Amino acid sequence: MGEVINPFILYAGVVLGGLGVLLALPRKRISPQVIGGLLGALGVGVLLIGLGLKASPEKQLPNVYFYVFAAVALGGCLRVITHPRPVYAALYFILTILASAGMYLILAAEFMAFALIIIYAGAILITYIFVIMLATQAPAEDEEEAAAPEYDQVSREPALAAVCGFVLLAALSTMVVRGVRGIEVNRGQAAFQSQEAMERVPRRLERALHRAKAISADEAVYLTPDGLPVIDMHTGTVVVARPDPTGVRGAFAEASRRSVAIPSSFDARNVESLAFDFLNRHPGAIELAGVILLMAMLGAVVLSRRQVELDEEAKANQSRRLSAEGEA
Amino acid sequence: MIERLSLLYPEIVLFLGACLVMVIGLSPKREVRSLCGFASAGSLLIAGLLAINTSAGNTTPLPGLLPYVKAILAGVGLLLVLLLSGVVDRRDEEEIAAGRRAFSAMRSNRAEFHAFFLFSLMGAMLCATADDLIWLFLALELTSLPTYVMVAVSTRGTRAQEAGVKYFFLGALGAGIFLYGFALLYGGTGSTNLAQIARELARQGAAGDINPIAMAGLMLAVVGVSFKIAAVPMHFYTPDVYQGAAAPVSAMLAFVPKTAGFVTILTLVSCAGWSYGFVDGRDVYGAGFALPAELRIALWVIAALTMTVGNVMAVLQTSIKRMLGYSSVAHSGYMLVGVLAGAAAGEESGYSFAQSGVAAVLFYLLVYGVGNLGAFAVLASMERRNPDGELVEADEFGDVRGLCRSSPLAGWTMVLSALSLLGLPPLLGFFGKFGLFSAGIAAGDYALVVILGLNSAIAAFYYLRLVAVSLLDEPQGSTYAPTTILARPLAGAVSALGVIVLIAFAEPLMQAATKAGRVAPMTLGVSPEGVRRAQTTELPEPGTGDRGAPSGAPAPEGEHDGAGH
Amino acid sequence: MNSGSIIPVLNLLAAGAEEGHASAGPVAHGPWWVALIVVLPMLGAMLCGAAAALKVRSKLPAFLTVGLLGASCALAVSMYLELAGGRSITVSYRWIDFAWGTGEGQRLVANFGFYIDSLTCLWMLFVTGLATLIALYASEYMSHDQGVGYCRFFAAFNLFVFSMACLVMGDNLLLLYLGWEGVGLCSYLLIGYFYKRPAAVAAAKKAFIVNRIGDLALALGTMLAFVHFGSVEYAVIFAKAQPYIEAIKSGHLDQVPFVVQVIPLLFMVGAFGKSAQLPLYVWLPDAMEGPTPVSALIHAATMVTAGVYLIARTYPIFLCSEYALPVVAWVGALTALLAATIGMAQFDIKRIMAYSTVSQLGYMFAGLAFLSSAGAAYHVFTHAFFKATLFLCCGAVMHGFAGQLDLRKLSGVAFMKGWGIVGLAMLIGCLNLAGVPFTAGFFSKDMILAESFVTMGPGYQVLGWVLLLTAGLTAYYTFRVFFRVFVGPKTFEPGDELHAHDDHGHDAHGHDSRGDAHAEAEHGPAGHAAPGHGHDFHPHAPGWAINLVLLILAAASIAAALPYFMGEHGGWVPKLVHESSATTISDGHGSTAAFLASGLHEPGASAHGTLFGQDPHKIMYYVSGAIGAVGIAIAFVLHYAGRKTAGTSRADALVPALGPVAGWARRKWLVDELYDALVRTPLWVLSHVFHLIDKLLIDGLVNLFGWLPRAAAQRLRPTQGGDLHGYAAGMAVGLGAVLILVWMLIL
Amino acid sequence: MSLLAASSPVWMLAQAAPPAEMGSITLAHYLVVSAVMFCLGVVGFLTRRNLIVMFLCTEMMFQAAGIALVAFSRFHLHHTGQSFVIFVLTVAAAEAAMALALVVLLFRKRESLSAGEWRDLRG
Repeated sequence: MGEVINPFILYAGVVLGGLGVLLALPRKRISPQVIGGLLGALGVGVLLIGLGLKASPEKQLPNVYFYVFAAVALGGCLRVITHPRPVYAALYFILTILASAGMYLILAAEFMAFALIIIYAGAILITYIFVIMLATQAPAEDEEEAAAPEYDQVSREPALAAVCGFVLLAALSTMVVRGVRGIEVNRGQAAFQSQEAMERVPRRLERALHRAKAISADEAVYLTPDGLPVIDMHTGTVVVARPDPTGVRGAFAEASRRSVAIPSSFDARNVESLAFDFLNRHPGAIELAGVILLMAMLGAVVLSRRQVELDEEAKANQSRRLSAEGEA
Repeated sequence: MIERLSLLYPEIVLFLGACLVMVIGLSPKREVRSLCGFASAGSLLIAGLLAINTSAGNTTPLPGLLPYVKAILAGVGLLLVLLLSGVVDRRDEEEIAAGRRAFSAMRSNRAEFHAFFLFSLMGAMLCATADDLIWLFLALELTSLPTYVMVAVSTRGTRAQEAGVKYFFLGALGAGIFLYGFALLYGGTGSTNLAQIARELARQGAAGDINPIAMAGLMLAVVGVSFKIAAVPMHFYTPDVYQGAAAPVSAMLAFVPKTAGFVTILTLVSCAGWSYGFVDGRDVYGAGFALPAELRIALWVIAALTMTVGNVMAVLQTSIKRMLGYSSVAHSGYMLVGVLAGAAAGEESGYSFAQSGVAAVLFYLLVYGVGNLGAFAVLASMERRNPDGELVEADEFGDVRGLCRSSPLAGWTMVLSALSLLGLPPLLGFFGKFGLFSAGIAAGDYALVVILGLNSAIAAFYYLRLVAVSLLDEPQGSTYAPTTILARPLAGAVSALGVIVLIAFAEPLMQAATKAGRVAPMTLGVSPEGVRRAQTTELPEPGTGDRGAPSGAPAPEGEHDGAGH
Repeated sequence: MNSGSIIPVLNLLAAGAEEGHASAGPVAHGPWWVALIVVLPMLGAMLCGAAAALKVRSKLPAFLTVGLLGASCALAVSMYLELAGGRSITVSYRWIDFAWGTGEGQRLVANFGFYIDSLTCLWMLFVTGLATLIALYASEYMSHDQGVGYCRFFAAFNLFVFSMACLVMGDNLLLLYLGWEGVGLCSYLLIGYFYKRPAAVAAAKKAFIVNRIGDLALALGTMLAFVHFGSVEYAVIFAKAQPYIEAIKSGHLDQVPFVVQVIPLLFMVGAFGKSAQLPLYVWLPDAMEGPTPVSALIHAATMVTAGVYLIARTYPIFLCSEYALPVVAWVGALTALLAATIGMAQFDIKRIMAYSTVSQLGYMFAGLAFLSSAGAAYHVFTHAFFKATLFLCCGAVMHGFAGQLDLRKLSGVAFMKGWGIVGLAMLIGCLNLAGVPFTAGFFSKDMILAESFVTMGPGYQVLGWVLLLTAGLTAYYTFRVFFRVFVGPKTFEPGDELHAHDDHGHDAHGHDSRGDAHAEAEHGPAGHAAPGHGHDFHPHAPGWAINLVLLILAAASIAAALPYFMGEHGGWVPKLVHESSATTISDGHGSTAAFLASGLHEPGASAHGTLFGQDPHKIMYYVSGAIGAVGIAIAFVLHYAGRKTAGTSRADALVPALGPVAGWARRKWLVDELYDALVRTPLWVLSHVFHLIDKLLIDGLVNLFGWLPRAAAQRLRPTQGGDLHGYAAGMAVGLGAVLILVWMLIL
Repeated sequence: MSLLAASSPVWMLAQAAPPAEMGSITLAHYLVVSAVMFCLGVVGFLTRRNLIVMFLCTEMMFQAAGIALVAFSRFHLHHTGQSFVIFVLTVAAAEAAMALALVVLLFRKRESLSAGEWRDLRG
């Protein structure tokens, strides 16, 4: 099993990246953030290109857009953890999310890409920004930089954190790149799951067969009594048959059964497969997610009630203090 | 799904109970509101009864876990409901009762508090039901998310909020870690189904080494989940949170998330096999039935460090809650010895409680839950008013001085709980420790057993101090008075009684734990032949016949069977 | 079936019929209800504990105790009626069953089971019977302390009976050990009952610590027995010991492994600890700091006989050993002599009784060693009654005279108003102890004495004479007490709190306002103004419960002679013993293993020793009777005839003549000083050397163990600085460490 | 090279010898990006003091897991990974809701978002 990347390049990339992050983290004095960012980008670039070096010329290289999205996503991440103003950090995180959605697109996960944008960038991050605005005083016009609180401007123990994080990265990426060659695609399983999804759409399969003229007009996809088509993933065929001449609805003339090849234009679409996987395989988990959301809503309500109480208490204390002062 | 639904009855009952409690809590009538606790207890009781009658699952690596874990969760949960009464809204209710204020649904948190508790228990139960990583992830989150809020609102002081923020943020970090681990585990094995992960890991192990990605995933998952059980290196939050939260909530933290965490760790580790699967020195399951060396060494180190750090740090404490927090860390370390020692194999005979580490862990969870609850209940039932008029619980060692004389019930509860936690024969704790020791010895891990023994000796320092302070010292100048909420000392008394009475039922409980800790045969078939045998015989195999699906097809849920034939 | 297990009592009532452990010989399954004998006292302890928790301030716990112990006693009687003579095992709960392999000795079975044979029945009869009576006595005796202390007392009392029952009835060494520790603990609790008095606490500590030595030996012995025999169950051990006994019988001592020789020696040390034999006897006299009923029950009648029971129970193992029984004989006889001489010179009557207990226990041990387990058991039986009587009489005196126990300050008590029964009971007890002919004590002591001349053993003849001498001394010091305290001119001096030997609260009886009022109200002519006391004192005659118990016990002491005439071979008790595991090799007289092995054993009567050329059994009646009479006569002359005051007697004139010897005896033969001189001074230098080593090494280790966690905790404390980021960093570093570990292992 | 992956039928991919555009090299690219993101999240959590940004960093770690899951999902040719991501999003949303409520509560109490304000419990 060959290496996916030269270990030297791997560690060089990690070290460069670590140095970059270390430099980029904000400090009390002026910190060389730009240099750090560049160094970090260089490190990641070394990593990714190092991976590419070992690839066979054509097939194995990822889509060019990948590099763009990866750069934007990781750049966004770096800014999230280095930008002294939390609002910007949140905005940069939206950038990261958008770039991630782009990567999802490359990975043929269209639904997830858009769901990510809608849920994450559209809902969660906006909440963040609201809360940040709520919890931060607006800076006065003339002293924009100074208004940012000290705890935002200076990062805590940057050296320790960077070393720790990038040792972690070194370990993780070593294992990942060592492992990728060893992972085997369980084709049978993939085929089985795909087959399951296709079984759910016999009518669409029938239309595709008609369109490809693979079957005559009066033939239909044969359905078992359970209402499922008979698909053989090995040979890529499906059983078709003529309807029962006696006219019983849904019955087939058994003698007319034959297998035909599935046209290459047909596929259970990604969203369909995902929906099938999501709803059919994880119905319990969906309910569970619902319970979690309900619980989270309750939690937020309880916590904000507590805020109301705090405010009331503060007011009561103040009035008590005032009255005490008045008596004195 | 319908078949699995029957396994979920306890959780469903808890969910319905939570909904009921939330509605009840909004009632303007005081009497109706006070039914919250009863409604929670009732749903727990029903859930417990259902759990006992639940048949074991058949799709998880540890199928027997399900009824046992749910039953002990419901049982200890019942005590916790008693203990949790009056944690929130007490002052409001007093003022409403005194007519100083009208009831406002906007201010009442009691119903939600009980609902959170039920949600958390439900999550822990779901961990035992989990046969899928996604499910496991959601169940873990459902277990811990409510506890974050419970900690933050448990008292009015800033300490609870500090505890809440530490717990929540570090918990989120832990969640990120184990989620990443789950992702890598999925990538390394190609499935989120636990049974299939187990099979794939076994195949990889038999073929040579487990894929590094899967290995990294496993490690990240185990380390991340060890946040829930407060094991090193994820233990840092424990003392602060236990100290900052109200004692009843701390008692709950020491049991519910810990149980969920151990169930998860056991499940994950059972997917990777156990190293000591030797019968009479023969490796009957083939070399594959071994906990991977990386996992074993890491767990070994974690166990040793967890015990030692927890015990050592507990020695210095002056706050009892904090000390109990550290001791909670130490107890997790003890239990990890059982995790390392491994499971009783699937055969019906030839394995006993004394040899099964998993059974020892499961039994110890109950033992620890009961004993720990008693100690916290004593703290919760001693209180005084601080200058602000808030009720503050006892916490320092001085607060329980001479408790046996000033308030014998609480005092003896404390003494019994502490002695049981210490593992003094013949109290219940001894039987728990006995299981762990014997499992460790049976597994041949003598070094760890020695460390366990030394740590038990260190534990005597602080537990006996607790006993001595409350039993031997003269009561002096304590401003603490017994609480007006009778349910709390009652919970303590029941748990203290449990420490004694359960000795008599130790045998059936150990048997139940042994049954629960049995690894499903499918994870045992590890040699290539074994894998094949497991695939052809043990699992319902959809699409093997007419569809000609290739080998290794998954069988995540039963209904595909029905659909396929 | 091989998991550790405890099963609720009632669940397993049916489990008696369960198979599952090896047994030897005809061992029947006993009935379930024998478990109740053990359970009822436990129940009593729990109820009394509950009463303490509820702060009951009445005599309720006492009556609960009496009732439950009475029921237990009734069950013991019915157990005797049904089961004596056979061997049966009742398994009530499967307690420990832990296997770590399938081989021999790889499975530890210790059930909560009861081994019932005649020996068990005998012991349980007097344990439960005496416990019931003494509980009744204590109900009055402790009545001044009603409240939590009273409940606590009876809880511990019940717990003691429970532990004793476990010890006696258990079917395995582990259960015996449990009971052994249990009685030790209860003894500790009860001696230290007046925990506010430093002397009581010190005595409790002393008892506990000295007993630990014995307990350690017993524990080691149990472990060795398990290692060698592969079981801790009597049935198995006895079965496996049988071949060794056979080998000895045929003169092949070399076939007995060394380990088997060591086990009884260890058991023996354990027995010496619990039964207060040389050199571990020092705790028993001090234990008299406890309340008198406790002294009577635990430190005279029952617990201290646990050592005798242990040897009797494991007699088959003792028979395997070359040295064990001879050592027991010598230690027993010397203890008897030593304790008797110390007793002669004491002035505190309770202490005298304590030394006499030590002395009588020495007789019992000697009896066991002389292969007269029957005699030993019979002596245990009779001694239990008469010594309990004596103690309770002392207690009554103490109760009535505000803690006065000094025999120089009391006189003529028996003739005071309301003290007749006490005097009578005392007389009966003294007669028994002194071995006056036709009393129970006479017969039981004779059985042992005669056997010493009969049995072949190293120096056994000498020991016989020692014991005979001791019998005379016993008669003397017993009647010294009687003549000084109970008869003679009526005069007394009440005790006071400062040198009182009993309960604080009890002493306060005469002094607190309630007591004063009481004393003044009943102030009578018999009252005697104590010098140095600011007010009058009125002796407090015992009430109905004390009198009743004393009467019963006195009657029982007399009646204890009857079994001697029931049946042949020394009567009922020996019959019971011979039916049990404590039976000797041959039915008749034998010799110890050492002599058997060295070929000195000759079958038949020729092995009998002689006394004055006669059969010792016959001649002994006369000899010991005569010696006893001489002792009593001396006591009469020295302490009664012509005595005018409480404080002086003719004996005082004798003291100078004896020179320093009397003083030595009074000072307990300077044992404490002897220990000083023999042990401490010569070892002083050495001890300093050891001390240094100790300090550097042992203490160092111990301190290190205490210090290390603290030091480590101090080091680790900064990791818990309370900072969220610090914790997160810790987690991340830990995660990184784990990943690096995995990384290293993978690479 | 188009933005969207060529959607050749999954069932055909299952038969063809190598997956056309998702070899192990490409997978490694995505995984490295995901690992970098995860570690940046950890670094951010350790260095930022603002509670909100710290929580953003945990979201970043979740996002890293999401990328890994989708990449694995593509590599393994089934959709379980994507389903997982949906649930991850749900949990992230739930956690965020509660975390933000908590943060506002804390802010009201101390008028600061710094995590360093909360360090009374220690030892």
